Amino acid sequence: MTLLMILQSILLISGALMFLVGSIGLVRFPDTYTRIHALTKADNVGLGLIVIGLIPASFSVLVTLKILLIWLLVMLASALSGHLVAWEARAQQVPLKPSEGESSKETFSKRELSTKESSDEPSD
Amino acid sequence: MNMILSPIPWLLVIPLAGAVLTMLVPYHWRSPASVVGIFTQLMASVVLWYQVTHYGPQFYAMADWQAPLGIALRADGLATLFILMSSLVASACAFYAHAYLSLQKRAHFWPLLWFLWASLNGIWLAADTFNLYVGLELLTFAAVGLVAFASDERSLEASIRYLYAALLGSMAYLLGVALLYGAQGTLSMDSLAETWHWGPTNQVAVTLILGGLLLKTAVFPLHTWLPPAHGGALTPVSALLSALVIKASFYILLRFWIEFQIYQFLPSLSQLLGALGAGAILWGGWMALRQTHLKMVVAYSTVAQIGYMTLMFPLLVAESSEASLLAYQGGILMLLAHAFAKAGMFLAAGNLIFCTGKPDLVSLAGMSRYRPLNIFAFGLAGVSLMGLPPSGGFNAKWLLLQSSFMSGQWWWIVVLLLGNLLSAAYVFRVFAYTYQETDALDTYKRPKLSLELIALGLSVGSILLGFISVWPLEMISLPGPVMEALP
Amino acid sequence: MDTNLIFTLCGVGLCGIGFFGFIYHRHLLRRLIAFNLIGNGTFLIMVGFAQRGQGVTDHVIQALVLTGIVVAVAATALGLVLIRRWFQLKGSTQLPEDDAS
Amino acid sequence: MNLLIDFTLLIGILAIALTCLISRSLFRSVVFFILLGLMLAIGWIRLGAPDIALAEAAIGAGITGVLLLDTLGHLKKTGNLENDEPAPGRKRLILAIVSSFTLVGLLLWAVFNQPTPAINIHLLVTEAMPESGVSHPITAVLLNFRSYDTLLEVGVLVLAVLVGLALQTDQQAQDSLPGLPNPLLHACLTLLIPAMLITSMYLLWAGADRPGGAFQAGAMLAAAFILLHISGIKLSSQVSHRMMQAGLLLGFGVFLAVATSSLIGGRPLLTYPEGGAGMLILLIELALTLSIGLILLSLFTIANSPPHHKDQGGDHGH
Repeated sequence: MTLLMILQSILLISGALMFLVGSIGLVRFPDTYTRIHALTKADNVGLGLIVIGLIPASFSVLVTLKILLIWLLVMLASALSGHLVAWEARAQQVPLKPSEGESSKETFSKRELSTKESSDEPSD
Repeated sequence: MNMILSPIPWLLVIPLAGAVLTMLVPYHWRSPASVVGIFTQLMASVVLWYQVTHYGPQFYAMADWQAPLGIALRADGLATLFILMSSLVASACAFYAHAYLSLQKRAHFWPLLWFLWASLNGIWLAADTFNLYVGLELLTFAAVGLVAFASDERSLEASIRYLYAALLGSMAYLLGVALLYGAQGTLSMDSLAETWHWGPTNQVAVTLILGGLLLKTAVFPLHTWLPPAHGGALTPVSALLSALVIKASFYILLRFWIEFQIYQFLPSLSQLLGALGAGAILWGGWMALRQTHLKMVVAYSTVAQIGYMTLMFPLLVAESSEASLLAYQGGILMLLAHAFAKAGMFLAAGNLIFCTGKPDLVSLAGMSRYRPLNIFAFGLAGVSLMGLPPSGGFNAKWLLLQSSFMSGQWWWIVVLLLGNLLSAAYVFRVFAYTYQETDALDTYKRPKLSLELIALGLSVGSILLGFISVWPLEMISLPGPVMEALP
Repeated sequence: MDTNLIFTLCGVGLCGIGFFGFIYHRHLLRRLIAFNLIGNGTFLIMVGFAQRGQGVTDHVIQALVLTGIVVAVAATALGLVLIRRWFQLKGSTQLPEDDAS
Repeated sequence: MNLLIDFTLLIGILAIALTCLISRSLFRSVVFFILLGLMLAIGWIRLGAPDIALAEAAIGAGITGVLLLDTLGHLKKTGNLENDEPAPGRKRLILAIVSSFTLVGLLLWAVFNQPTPAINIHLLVTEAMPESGVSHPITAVLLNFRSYDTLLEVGVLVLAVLVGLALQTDQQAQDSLPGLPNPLLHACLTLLIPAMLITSMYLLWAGADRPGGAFQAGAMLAAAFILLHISGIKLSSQVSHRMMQAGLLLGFGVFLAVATSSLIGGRPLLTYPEGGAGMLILLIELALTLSIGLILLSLFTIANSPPHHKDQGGDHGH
């Protein structure tokens, strides 16, 4: 177990943890806008950590470049899709927060898993 | 033999090229191009028939790779007979469609027909289980497209039903092929037969394949998709579907059944298939008797006729090779006679509907006086379907009866006779309507003469088959994988 | 227990679930999704089962599955075209219940 | 450790599939279906099939997912999504449960009684590889050993478009999908589209000796086309109808022409001339990539445009 491997493991595990945090946020946050936060931010950090963790394992400039390219493209795509979801949600006037009088528990059960494209879902 | 002279590749290339061309050229060029294609196709079929009868079965290694690595094609007697049959019936339907459809509909009809034809030829010639799957899918898509392009509500509903049934059927077939491959490591039918191993895996595989193909052939009680699809499509399409398309999955079923000698190992399954056939004959006949629309009568008659073909399976018994041979011949003859008779009957029915402008039976009143030629065509096809002598249908049923006697399975005789009564009843019922007279003013349209002649030609063909039955029977008795595997 | 067997079993499960959905549901879109599940299950069985038997990576069956995937997407697209047309004509997402036939 | 991953995938895939089918919300079903495709892609990697993983992610999850989502949007627009969906009856439920359990039982019985295959086809593949003209076995199978299957398969694709076109009676039917007037989207497209085109060409080129090939490349190309289409840049308004149709048929046509040309040399259909296999395979794949891209795009746009079903008349009988 070299130092490098330990470092790699830490990076990979913390990257995976970031994904987990993002996914929990996706499920637990109350409305579309906050969910986009959870997804785009946490996942980008998670992916970044994993990419850095993977680079030492490749030992090849070409592969390293490819991994970095993947990272860049995913960042671009997730930024764009996050923006588009928020844009469309605003256009359809999806409310910002759960309406008054609903406990957070109810909101969760009603809206669980209406993922980022929730604008497409029939409003309940 | 020199490869360039072999008609086998041309039987695939011409229809595929026809499909590409008829999609590319302007609308009014599509029909002339197709007519040229039809004639070359007929020529290629005849050349193949000549070669097979004179030099024996032909084998063809696609891309020059021998099976099991590559895909082999086989043209034995059975395949050649089916190629001839489909060429004749499809040409007749194509000419009918040319006269029947509007220019725009025709423009879409031609490429669909060519794909249909290519897939049929591909299936008749195939000797590879996965290749058969792709062929079946090509056939399904073309057939569904042909049903749907009438673009009214009824045909759309029918095409969706048909698509779902057919997709489920092909998936079951593919699952069976996957299991066979896992068990034996090959897709080629010949090497599968050589290394066949009756374990649980193969039994499940055979069950799945049979189930899928029975669904696609619309064998009772999996037939519910068929009547709306065949009854709701445009007339030339109905004829193509009933005469040829359902035969493709039946043909694969037959090849599996005989070449892998399923009859020998699962005799209870043959009795089950026979029972399904009997159910189809009785139920299909009964339902045909109760329909109020002319084309639905003909469509339910197809359900019943599929039953007769299915009766071949319980009669293929390992104990008596003579009875088996008779059953095999009877079944194939049944299939041929049905192809011609049913195509003729659908086209004749389409003409009658065109005359009256209404699809129901009641409006047929006065037709026997107004369109005697058409009624004659309908009647000739009916004669063959009922199994009256002299017709292809009669000879086929006679062979099946003999086979039942010989193998001591008298119960199928009862079914055959009952079925005959039912078919007679539904054909005569249609006649009864045409002889009625109403006081209503005649507002009939006159169909083109060519439409009537084509229908008559096909019906006459089914009768003629009764006189030349020896010839197709000799054809299928040529040595080949099927003959070798028969008991 | 090896990878091939596990994914073969996964395919068996997918086929079962898909088949259930295909029979149970009447909504045309759901049935199309169910068909795709059966398809995916079949593909898993094809590769897993074959490789389990052969004991090595089997490129032939993998190529066949590629063909199968493309055919399945074509089938799905065809189904969607028909379904949409049906929605437009009838405003319904399912076929009328079968009558006595 | 690897087994742990496999088991996790197994449970995950089955759970997702089940959720996908029993979820009350159709939108959720579709999202779970796409998710299933991505999980399956990982499964394919575990099975040692990176080619299928690529195809599954691009075609199975990607294109199918887009088609399904798009249909959902269409349903929502026409008010069909919230249609009261009567729950299927109890009889249907029992039938479904019994038949699916029967199927699973049969399959399990078959799987656990697998005999040792008598034929090892991979030995034949290894033996024939040097003559195939490529060094990636899957490409060799698809475009040389079993090229006939692939030819028919491309036919199936063309046929699907053909049926769509036949149903769409009005040739110049207007596209119902307006472009998304989002400035950021258009800015990013200038970056994304070239990247996608390059990736597509890379996949095509890689097919000769690595996972990749015409189908994956075509799906990538289609993704680029569809993205352009969604953002309002319609290919169909840039090129004529005839050009479009020629593009759709190009792959099939080139394939068929190459196949037939071997007949003239007196060799079986689809045989490549000695030494020319590699070049011809690349040529076919190039044409196929373009056509598959256009075909998948057309399947998307055909589903999109409303058919004008005023009957054209002149049709007998109906």
